Formats: sequence, structure tokens, C-alpha cells
Amino acid sequence: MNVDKKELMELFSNKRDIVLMVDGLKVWFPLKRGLSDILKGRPQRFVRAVDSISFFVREKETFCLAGESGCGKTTTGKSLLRLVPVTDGVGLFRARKETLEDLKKNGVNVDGEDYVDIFAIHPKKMKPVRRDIQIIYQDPYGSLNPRYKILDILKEPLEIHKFQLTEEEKLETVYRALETVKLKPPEDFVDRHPHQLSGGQRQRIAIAKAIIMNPKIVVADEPVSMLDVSIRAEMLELLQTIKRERGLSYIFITHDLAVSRYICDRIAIMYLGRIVEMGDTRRIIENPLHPYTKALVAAIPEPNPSNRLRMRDVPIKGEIPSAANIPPGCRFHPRCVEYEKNIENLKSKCPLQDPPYYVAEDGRLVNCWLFEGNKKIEKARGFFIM
Amino acid sequence: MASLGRTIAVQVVSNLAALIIIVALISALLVFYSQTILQGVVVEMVQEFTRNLARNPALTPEQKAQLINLYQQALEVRFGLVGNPISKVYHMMINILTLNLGSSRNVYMGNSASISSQIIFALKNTVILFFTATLISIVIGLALGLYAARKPHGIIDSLLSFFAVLSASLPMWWVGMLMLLVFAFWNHWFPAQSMPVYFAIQQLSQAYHSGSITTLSYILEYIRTWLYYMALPLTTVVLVSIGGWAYIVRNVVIGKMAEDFVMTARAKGLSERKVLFGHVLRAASPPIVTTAALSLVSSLGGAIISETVFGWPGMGLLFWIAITNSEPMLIAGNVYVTVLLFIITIIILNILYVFLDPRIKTSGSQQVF
Amino acid sequence: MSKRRGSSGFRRFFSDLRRTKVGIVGLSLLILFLGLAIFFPLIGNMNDIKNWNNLQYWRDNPKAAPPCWAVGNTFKSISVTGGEYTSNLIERNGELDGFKYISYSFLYNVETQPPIDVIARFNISYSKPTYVYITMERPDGKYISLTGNPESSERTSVFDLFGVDPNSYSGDIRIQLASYVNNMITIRNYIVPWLQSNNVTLRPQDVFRLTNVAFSILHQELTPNIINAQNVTYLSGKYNVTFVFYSNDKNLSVALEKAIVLGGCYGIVGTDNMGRDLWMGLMYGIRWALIIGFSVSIMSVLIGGIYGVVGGYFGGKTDEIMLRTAQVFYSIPVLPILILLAVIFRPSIWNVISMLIIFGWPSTALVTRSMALQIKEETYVEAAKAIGSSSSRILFRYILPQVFPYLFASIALSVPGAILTEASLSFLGLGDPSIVTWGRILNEAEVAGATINGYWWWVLPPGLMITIVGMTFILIGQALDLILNPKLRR
Amino acid sequence: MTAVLEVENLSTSYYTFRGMVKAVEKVSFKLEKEEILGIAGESGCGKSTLAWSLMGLVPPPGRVVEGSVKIDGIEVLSLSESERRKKILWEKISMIFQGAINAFNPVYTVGYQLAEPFIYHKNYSKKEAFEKVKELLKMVGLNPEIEKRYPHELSGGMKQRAVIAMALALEPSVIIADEPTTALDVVIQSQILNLMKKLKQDKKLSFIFITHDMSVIAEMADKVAIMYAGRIVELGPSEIIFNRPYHPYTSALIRSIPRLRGPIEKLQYIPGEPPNLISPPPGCKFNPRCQYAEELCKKEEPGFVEVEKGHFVRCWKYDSGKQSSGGAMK
Repeated sequence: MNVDKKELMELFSNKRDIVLMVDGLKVWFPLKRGLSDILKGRPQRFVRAVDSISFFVREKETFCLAGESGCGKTTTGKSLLRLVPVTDGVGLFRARKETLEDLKKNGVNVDGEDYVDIFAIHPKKMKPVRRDIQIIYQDPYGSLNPRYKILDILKEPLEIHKFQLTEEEKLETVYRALETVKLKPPEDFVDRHPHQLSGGQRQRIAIAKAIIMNPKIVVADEPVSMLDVSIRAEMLELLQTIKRERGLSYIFITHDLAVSRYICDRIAIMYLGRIVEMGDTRRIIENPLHPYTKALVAAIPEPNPSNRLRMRDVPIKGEIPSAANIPPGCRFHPRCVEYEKNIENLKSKCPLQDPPYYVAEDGRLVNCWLFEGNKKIEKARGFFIM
Repeated sequence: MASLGRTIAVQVVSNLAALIIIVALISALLVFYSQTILQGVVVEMVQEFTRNLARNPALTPEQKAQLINLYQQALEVRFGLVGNPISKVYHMMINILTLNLGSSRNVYMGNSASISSQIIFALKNTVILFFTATLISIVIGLALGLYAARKPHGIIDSLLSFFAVLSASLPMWWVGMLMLLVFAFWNHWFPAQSMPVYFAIQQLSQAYHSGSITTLSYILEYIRTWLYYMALPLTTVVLVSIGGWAYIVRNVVIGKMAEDFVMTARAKGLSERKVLFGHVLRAASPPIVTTAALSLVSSLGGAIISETVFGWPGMGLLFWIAITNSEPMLIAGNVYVTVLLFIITIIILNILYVFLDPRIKTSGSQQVF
Repeated sequence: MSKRRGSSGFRRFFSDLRRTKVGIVGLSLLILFLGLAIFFPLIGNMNDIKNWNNLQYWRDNPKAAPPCWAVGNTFKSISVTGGEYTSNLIERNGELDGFKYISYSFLYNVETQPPIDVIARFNISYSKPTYVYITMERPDGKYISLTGNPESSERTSVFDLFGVDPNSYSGDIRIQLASYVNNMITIRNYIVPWLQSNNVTLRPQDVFRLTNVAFSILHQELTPNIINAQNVTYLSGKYNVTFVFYSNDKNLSVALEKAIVLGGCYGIVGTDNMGRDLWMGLMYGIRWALIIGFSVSIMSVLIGGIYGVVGGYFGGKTDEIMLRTAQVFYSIPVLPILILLAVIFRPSIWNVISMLIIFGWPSTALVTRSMALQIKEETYVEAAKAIGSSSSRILFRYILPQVFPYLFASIALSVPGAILTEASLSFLGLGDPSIVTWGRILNEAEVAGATINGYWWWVLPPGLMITIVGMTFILIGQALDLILNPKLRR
Repeated sequence: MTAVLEVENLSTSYYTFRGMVKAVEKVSFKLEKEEILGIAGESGCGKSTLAWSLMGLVPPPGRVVEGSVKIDGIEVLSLSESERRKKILWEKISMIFQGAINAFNPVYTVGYQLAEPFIYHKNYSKKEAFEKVKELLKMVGLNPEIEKRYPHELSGGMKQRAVIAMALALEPSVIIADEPTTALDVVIQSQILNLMKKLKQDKKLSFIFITHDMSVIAEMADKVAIMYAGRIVELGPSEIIFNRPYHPYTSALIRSIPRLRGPIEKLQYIPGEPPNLISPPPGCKFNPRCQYAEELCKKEEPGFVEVEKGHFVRCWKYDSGKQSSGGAMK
């Protein structure tokens, strides 16, 4: 165990209101190497889907990961359940007592008295943790086994985790979960197959499946983006209600900043595998500081008909590069308008060095050289102290 | 373009690997076969020798045993039964690959007993028959499939579907027998045997060289003779292979018709012909080539057997004769050439596929088979 | 729990199958064929099958005879078994001039066409010289002796006709009258004199032309130039062929075993050139077709299915190697290799079946592999991982249930191919010689030149059976295809 | 102002095995020159079918049942197929298709597919056509070299620009844009929307803009038609639609949109699900989800009534029962 992690654990032990803390998470997918690559001794290349990010989630909080497609937000969410191979990072998670005991039984080295580093557990031994961290997928049509009935879909988690429940109790749990997601009466739904339900109903089933084991964190991966606008709000409200009732934390992944404004407490804006700005949701949306966030906010259309009379000014250039080909230095600089404006001052920084995180006035973090005068922090524990 | 070359190289190499494996298999089988046969011959000869020795009272039993042993060893050397089986298989492989297979007991085809020349003679005829049939099938099948695809679930389409189901379980050689019954036995429209085509052609060319007929009538007569003798086998192969192939065309085309770019093409005001031939068929060509390749190539087996029915002097008839006269080397050579024909066809189609689909041309390997 | 779901799934599956039209047709045909295969001993004669290769067994049947329904005016066989009373048989015995005689008269009616032969089998026992006298009485009242007259000095001994010891013998004797009559000796001694006595003009060269038609001429209207006549007219009415055995031996005993007045047609689908009842072969062929079809398709699809799913699900290097292997097998043309194997190894049917399995699995493997790859990427599979499902649970409860329906369809669809390939091998004479299959029947037809001789009843039905059985399975396979999730396959 | 497109009483149905689906029913609207009409609605409301109907390209088993479509005064639906193909399609009306990824044929270069309209409609030589293609590509902000590329070599944004260029090729009177930005990220989306706005001004184009995203509609449309279950339930100037909608569905829909700026109000939602079009509810199709539904709404369908100039509503609240749906446009 390195010094960093020890320090981190110490901090985490003291911050009782934080359930999850991730530091330096990297998810790199190796690219396939051709025979000639090996012969010519070219180094292994990676798709750096998530490239060293740090964040934390408080209890009963909705933490938002936002960004365009390919920015690594979904990969981050999946890495918490270890559904993607994690290259590096520390992920301290305050698990339930039973979870920790089960982990110990499986021979996992549990670091703290009430928490565990989820990135240090072998993926095959993750099963107990998956009770505590659950996921809701974007696509309500693909995330339910088409050959199962609703009853079997919802009972499956209970069977896998061998809760000491009788058949009646399991049924009771399933019915309660269906009622929680407002599919009433539950008897009408248990015997149906997913294809007999509408998109909205399926997504409710997906939510029910995620919360049936009473998790502590639910990763909600764009849970409303494939639903019609008219039922989207209802679904968001349902998620909020469940959070209040069950004391959950959400990691809410979205590309829609407008939605995040309604549901999220804190937000992290991601660009090419890196968090570029993180802090209070409303303040970031109202007053974005990072050039990318500025562009992103400016690009979002609004239901205001007078907009049609003007061109939308989106301060950004070009198109997003491939994650296999991340530009050196600040990964945003080739598209950055600020950099272009101040190229004389910035050319020694932006194209050469990855910027550190700076603390802005309202306590948010910005990953940009423009804020060089501000207080600088390197790792998660830095903003942790604040 | 580098990746294009690489893709083609991968195709060729993996298909040739299959060929080498098959040849190794054939060689091993042949070596095994000849060993067993010759072993039996040796045993018989040794028994004969033992019986002869038994009549000779001058020898002691030990001497007899020794003599028998010596005799057996001598025989084994003579028949090539000693030695490393792997090296034998290796030599056999080389012989098969180079078609260096010696002679058959009789002349079955062509005019030389050398196995390779017989096979080449037969191969030529099979290629003439099979590729003519394939060409005709491709043209008619495409037309039929496209027509059916334009009106799915119509009468023609339903008939085509039924015909496809039917021909999938139809033994081609049996259809050939029926053809003979109908068109050669009941109505004497076509000859019952195709073998005489060579005599007819020979007579024709003699007549031509002796100057009794003109060049034009020679050419016409030449074509007529070929068609006359080829008509029945040709029709059989076309009839049986066309259903499945047209059905494949139909399915692929229907699939492509549902794609968005077809709507774009129609919206652009292109005529239905242009949409169908210019866009749909062009875009459908890679999958059609892939699936059709197999359906056509798999009809090769049926076509080959049908040759025996019609007495068409090709690979199939040669198989039949070789089996009847138990000529293992002839069979082995025939198998090898058939497999070679098959694999060359696949390689050509694979390369064609690569050229038809720009996505593969520019972005790397995908094997069709 | 899971069992209940399985059975309800099956029930749904079959009810779906019944709902599609092609499914109904296929399913009812399949049931019919299964019934015919299982209950063959009830509808057919097992002895016929057991004796298929025993040509002695079939010698009393007409050779290469078309089915009776197909030929309108052919003489229909009459068969008489000894000891039974029929109007076609008159049995007499007694003593005359110190001879004991026993006679059998076979009566038959000719309408337009005469029989092609009269075959008679007797059990005879004597210990003194014994003779035979054969006569025929025609409807026009004319008599003809086909052997030496007992009253003359040229008596015909049993030896002359049956080749048995004329002085003492006990056992079976058999005669085929047509071949006896068409014999040159018989023609010279009996037929020619009879014809001449009936004012038929005979040139010397005509005598030789009688060798094929003598038996037939016995049934014709007698006209002076009967031999060179263009149109043949047969004399219709009752014919009576009498066999008289007579001997000095008081203990002479002759018992009729069976007599057949052989017609030119036979049964439902006729006979082959050995006289075998093709109907039996045709019916029994269903058994072998189903055995071959099912065993090859089930085994190769299961092997291929498991191979593909395992490769696709586990992925990586293993998958790569497995895929390449399957592709190599896939690109081997089966038939030539099978021909070589069949020539080298004894082509027992089980060898053929195993070879078909060895070359049959890769196509399924390639499809199930791509299916497994695709299903593996489905969100619900990842969702299953997310709730903590183990690999084996995902394999058995998520991937296999999706693949299995395809395997069912694929089993049905690969049956015809197996049957066809076996038939092709048999057609080339490389089938198992000890069993009766359609391919073999067609092979024998080809060898006997059935197409050149117009024996359509020998050629048409076996191929039709192959086609219909094949189509049955394709229809079922298509119905299954319609029902099952089609979007997963490529 | 002159109407370039007049649609009256247009109905399109799909004749499926499970029954008839009335995907578009009694739709009437006008599109003026240099105007953008936004057609908005949730999934399955019939917006794409409406677009196909205007082009006369409804895929089987669907077909236009009744109605009239006039482009530049020409009645399109009564034209023979070949006439429509030669005179109307792409010359008078073109389309920017949903999902630009699939709008191109993968086996042809982008340039060839852009050149096709010139070759078939204008009888240009290949060379001339490709010159035109280069101009078009420049116009939509693409490198002209792209013409030699295959569709799969282009990014989503580039493809969308190319599709727009293709739609503009023959400078048609009406361009239908069916969900042109749905698959794109917001930054690219804003670029594409800006491009379309610019082209509209420069080239004086008339658009029909179809999308499910109300915010995108607001960015573009001068006039908005809201569709629900195959019908236009409200049609009017976008200021009215967004600021003081009449129809209960429209107002609920507007209030359900999460907003990026301004005060955070509680989001509204519409309870229930959109109806199944094989067996729609009797009466007003929205009645099962409508909070104002009365007995009449459950029995009879309201007419399409002009409540003020250029503002039409299909709701019993505003229908006195006298005006028939057909005459509303006159």
C-alpha cells in the first residue's frame, strides 16, 4: 500500500458523511496490436476511456457525471461495479456490515473497519459489493432479459445473493419493489414479459431491480434519455422519491445538463476521460468557468422561441478527437477558444502540460491553466479537505 | 490499400491451409490403405511359402522358421512396407499436390492412362458444364430473386419460396434421372448418354478438315452438338441450384430494401430501376456473394454426381468409374482436384467480396468463410 | 421452478408451431413418417427386408415390373398355394396303365394381355423313374403338349425339366414355364410341330426368332403369318396349364407348394430387376432416413452449438483458435472426402453417420459463436453481471436459452442435408450394402439402366421420398425460424 | 406571402396483419416561403410517416388514404409515380433523413451520392456534377476532398453536413428535416442548427423541421405543429405555442421540459402512456391522459378549429362543434 492510499484512508475514516471516494481512476483499454506493430516494437497503445479522475459521493446525495458521448462518464459508472477492467485507482466505499463480512469470508482483504477499496477486490469476488452498488441502464428495451417474466427478473437478485428468504418473502419483496416504482397493482405485472410493457414501465422494472437489494449507491446511467419527454419528469420524480425514502446516493450519468440541474446536487463535467470542472450543479450551469463547460452550456437549446432569431454562439472549434489519440498537454487545447485568444501566454502551458485542478471562488474545481493563480490541488484528498 | 492486400493474403493463406490439411488427410488415408492391402498380400505370400517349405523334409524347423522370417522381411522391403510412415505420407502429399500419381489400370477418359491427364481431361469437362450452369443460374436467379423481392408475398414470391424449399431437399442426380426418363426415354429429344459428344465432335472436325462443310456451318454445328449433348445435364444443374440461390438473392435484397439509403435514393427521384440495380443490388452484392458462393459451391457435389447419370465425361463420371474399378489413386487425385476447384472458387469469391465492400477494403480483415 | 418454466416454454413453443401453416404441414408429415418408421412391421413384411439381399427369396416375383395401377391391361398375377381350394386349381390323381399319376391344372383367364410366366413349385418324392407331362388348353379348344406324350415312347423325365435324379428323389422342384417354353429344344420338339399342325407358315429363319416369343405365341390368335404379324392379338378366354407327374412308383407323392401365373405388374410401386418389392424398400427406407437424419443433425448441431457458444462466450485466444479450426473444417467440401473415406473404410452405415457428424458441426458452430458474441454484448447480460450473476449462471440462464431455439430450428434444417449426402454416397455405391436405403435403391436402378429402359417406378418413388422427407424437416425448420427470435441470427 | 406547401386533410394508414394503424389522420397545414414549420411529437405519434407521406414514399404496408398535398401549387398526390419522380422529388421537395449514418449507401463514395441528383435530374455530366458537389460541400463547411471518401470514413457531424448538402443540391422549394440532430451531441447539434439557420437566410429556404425535442423546435421553428396519436392537436406561431398554448397536451408538454436557465419550477408530467394506434381510444385521442376530459371528449373527436389567426387547436374546449375539420384552413 502506498503512502497516498494510507493518507486517503485516514481522511476517509474521518469523513463519515461520504460513502464513496474515488481517486486516480484510470480505465485504459489496450488496442489490438498487429503483427507488424509487434515486430517494429511499437509500444502498446490504449484507448484512455477514463484517465485519472477523482471524485467523492456523499450520503443521500445525487452526484452527476455529465459530458458528451465518449467522454468516459458511462465507463466511470460501470467501473464502480467492476463491469469494466480498472487499470488503476483507489475507490473507498463505505459498505454495509454484512457486505464487509461476506467479503472477508471470501478472503478479500478489507482495509478499513467500515469500508473497502472496491478497486482492489478481484472482479470475481465483487459479488457482495454488487448488493450495495447497483446500476440502472439507459436502454429500457435491452436491459431486461426478454425470456424472463417480470417476477423472475426481479427475483433473480434475491436468488443470486441467497438472502435468507422463503419463497413467500421473496414474492412479498418483489411486490413491494413493484409498488415502490408505482406499478400497481403488482399482480398485473409479475406474469408479463418485458416486451408486453411500454418503455416507461420497463424502466420502472429496471429501477425496481436495482433497488430490490437496498443498495447504498445506484449508478443511474442516463435513465430517462430514451423516454418520451412527457413521462421523463415522472421518472425523475420517482427517482427522487426513492432516494428520500431509502436514503440512497445516486451517481447520475447524463448528457443533458438541463436534467442534471433538476436532480443533481453536485456535478462533474467530463471531457475525453477527464473531469474538467466539478462543483455545485446550479452554479456551474449558471456560471461555467472551464472553456469546455462554457461551450457545452452555450450549445444547449432551450424552449424559448426567440432563440430562432439569432445564431447560437458556441465557443469551441473542431470535433472531439478519438480517445485512442488524446492530444498532449491539456486535452482540450486544440479546440479551446481561450487558448487561441491567448496563445502567446498559454503556448508554454496548454500544449505541453496537463493542467492541475484549481479551486475557484465558490469552491469548485477547474482543470485549466487559465486559473493558474488560484489554489492548486493534485489529488482527490485535496478537495476532500475542504 | 495495404490492408486490402493483407486481407486478400489472409484469405488465400487460410484457404490454402485448409487445402494442405485436406491433402495431408488424403495422403494419410492412402498410405494407410495401401499398407493394409499390401500387408494382406505379404501375409498370403508368406503362407504360401510356408506351405511349400513344409513339403521339404530336408530342413529343420529352426531353419524353416529362419527362412520364413527372411522371406517376410524381403517381401516387406520389396513392397515398401518398412520405413517411416510420416515420410511416406509426406512423399504421398508431394505426389498428390503435383498430381504425380502414376497410371491407372485402363484408360477411362481422354487417351492416356496417366492419372493426371485423365483427371485434367475430366476437370475440363466438369468446368465446362458446371460453370456454364453457374453462369446461367446466376443470371436467372438474380432476375427471379429481384422480381420476388419487389413484391414480397406475391404469387411469384410464394412460388419461389416453395421452389427453394423443394430444391433444398432435391437430390440433383435424381432429377437428372427423371430428366433422362422424360426427355431421352419417353420423348427422344436428347441423348441418354453425353459421352458420345466427343465422337460427334471428332467426326465433325474430320468432316471440316476434309472440306465437306463450310466454316460457318462447322461452328454452328459445333455449338449445336455441344448444346445437344449438354442440354440435359445443364438443365438439371440449373434447375436444382437456382431455387435456393434466387431465394438468397430475394432475402438479401428485401433486407437491403428496408434500409434508409433506399428511401434516400427514392426521395432523390431515382427511377425504381436505378434504385433497385444501382443502389439495392450494389449494396446487397457483398452478402449475396458470400451466401451465394456457398449455395453454388455446394451444388458442385450434386453436379458431380449427376455427371454419372448423364455419362458426362467429367470428374463425377471419373469418380464413378474409379470407385467401380477400385482405383484408389485415381479417386485420391480426383478428390484433390475437386477440393482444389472448390477452394479456388472460394478464394476468388473472397477476393471479390473484399472488392465489393469498401468497408473491408479500407478498414481491415473480415473472413467470409 | 425452472422446470415448470421450461415445460411452459415448450408448450408455448409447440402451440406457436401449430399456429403456422407450414408448421402444421411439416408436423403432420413428420408424425406420419415417424409412425411409418416405427410401425413398419405392422404395415410391411419384415421378412422382405431381412431377405433383401437374398435373391432366391425374390425369384417368384416378376422382374422390373411396373405397379399394377399404372398399367391398365396387364395380366395380374394369380398365386395358388398348395392345399388351398381355389377355382384356379384342379388337382387330380389316380392310376392308369399301371402308372400312378398326380396332376395339377392351373386355370387362368386372359383378357387382353397374357401372363409373362407360369412358375410352379412342388414337393415331390419317388423311388422309381418318374415323368412329367405338361399340356396347355387354350380358349379356342386347341391343345398343345409341351413335353413328350405319356402314350408315346418319348416320355419326358423329371430330370429333363427339373434336373433332379429321375429314379429316386425327395424334395422341392421348381419350374419357370416361360423359360422352358422359350428354350430352343422345346421350340423344335413341341412348338414348331404344333404351329405347323395349325397351319402357321414357318420359314426356317423364323424358328430362331421364336426363342423370345414362344410363350407369348401360345396365347395368340393363330394366323398363318403369326410370327411376322405387325399387330399382336391375344386370344382371350380361359387357359388351362396342366402338369401331370406319373410314375411306376405307387408311393409317388407330389404336393403343390405354390404356383404363380405371373403377370406383368406388381404391387404398389412395382419391382426391381431382381423382383424385389420396391414398396417394402421404400417404406423401410423411412426408418434409415430418419435414423441418419436425426442422429447426424442432432449430434452435429449439439456439438457445433456447444463449441460455438463456448468459444463465443469465453472469447480471447481460445476463441480465435476454435474459430479458425471451425473455419478450416467449414471450407472442406464434404462429398469428395466422404467418397475417399468410404472407399478406404468399410462403408458401414455407422461409419457414414460418424463421418457426416465430423464434417457437419462447423456451420452451427460459426452461427452460435456469432450469436453468443452478440448476446454477450446485450445490456441485460451486463445487467446480470451487475447484480452478481456468475459466469455459469449467465451462460446457462441467459445465453443458452437464447441459442437453444435456434439449435432446434437448425436440427430440423440440417436433416435433409444429412439424408441427401448419405443418399449421394449410396448412389455412388458407397453405402452400407447390408441395409435398404433409398440411395441404394437408386444406385441399383442406375446400374440396371433404369432410365434407359424406362423403369420409372424404380426411379421416381425413392427420390420423391428423399425430397418429401427433406421438405418435411425444412418446413418444420422454417416454422421454428418464424417463431423464434430472428434478429439474433446472421 | 405565398404558401410553398399546402397540406389538407392528409391521412395515411398502415395495413398490418394485426389491424389498420392510422398513423396520420386529417392533417392540414400550410408552409409559407422562407418559413420553418416545426412538427413536434413524442415517439410513435406519426411525424415520420407524415414526412414520408409528403414525399409520397410511405413504405409498405402503408399508403396515403386521402388528402391533398400541393407544392408550389402542384397537386402531388394525383401525379403519376414517374411524373412525381421527375418533377417533384428532390427538385421541389427534398429531405434530410433521420440518422444520417444510414442515409448513405455504404458502397458508394459520398461525392457520387451527392452528384446523383445532378446527373439524373439535370443531366449533368459526371464532371460537372462533381464540380457542383464540391461547391455544395464547401457551402456546408466541409472540405471538398471529402467527396472521395466512403460514408463510413466520416464522423457523425460530417455525415450530417453532407446529408444537408445533398438535400440542398437542387435548391428545392421545401426541405423536410426529419430528426436531423437526434443522434448528435449538443455541441455538434448547435453547429448543425446554426448551419441550417444560416442556409435558410442565405438561400431563402423553407423547412419542415421534425423532431421530438421541443427545445430544438424552439431554436428553429417559426410555426409549430404539435402531433399526438396521428393528429395535429395544435398549430400556431411558435411564440404562442411555447408561451401560451391552448391545447392541454401542448401546455403539459411545454411544462415538462427541463430548462437550463431561469427559476427551477417543479417539472410537470402527463400521466399514462400514449395510445396504441391499432386500438385508439374513442373520441379525442388525448382524453385518457387529459385532466380536463369530459364526457363529450370520450365520445367524439373535436374538429381542428382556428381560434385566432394562424392558430389552430383540436380540442373540445375551443370547438363549438360547428366548424368541420376540413374547412379550417379556408
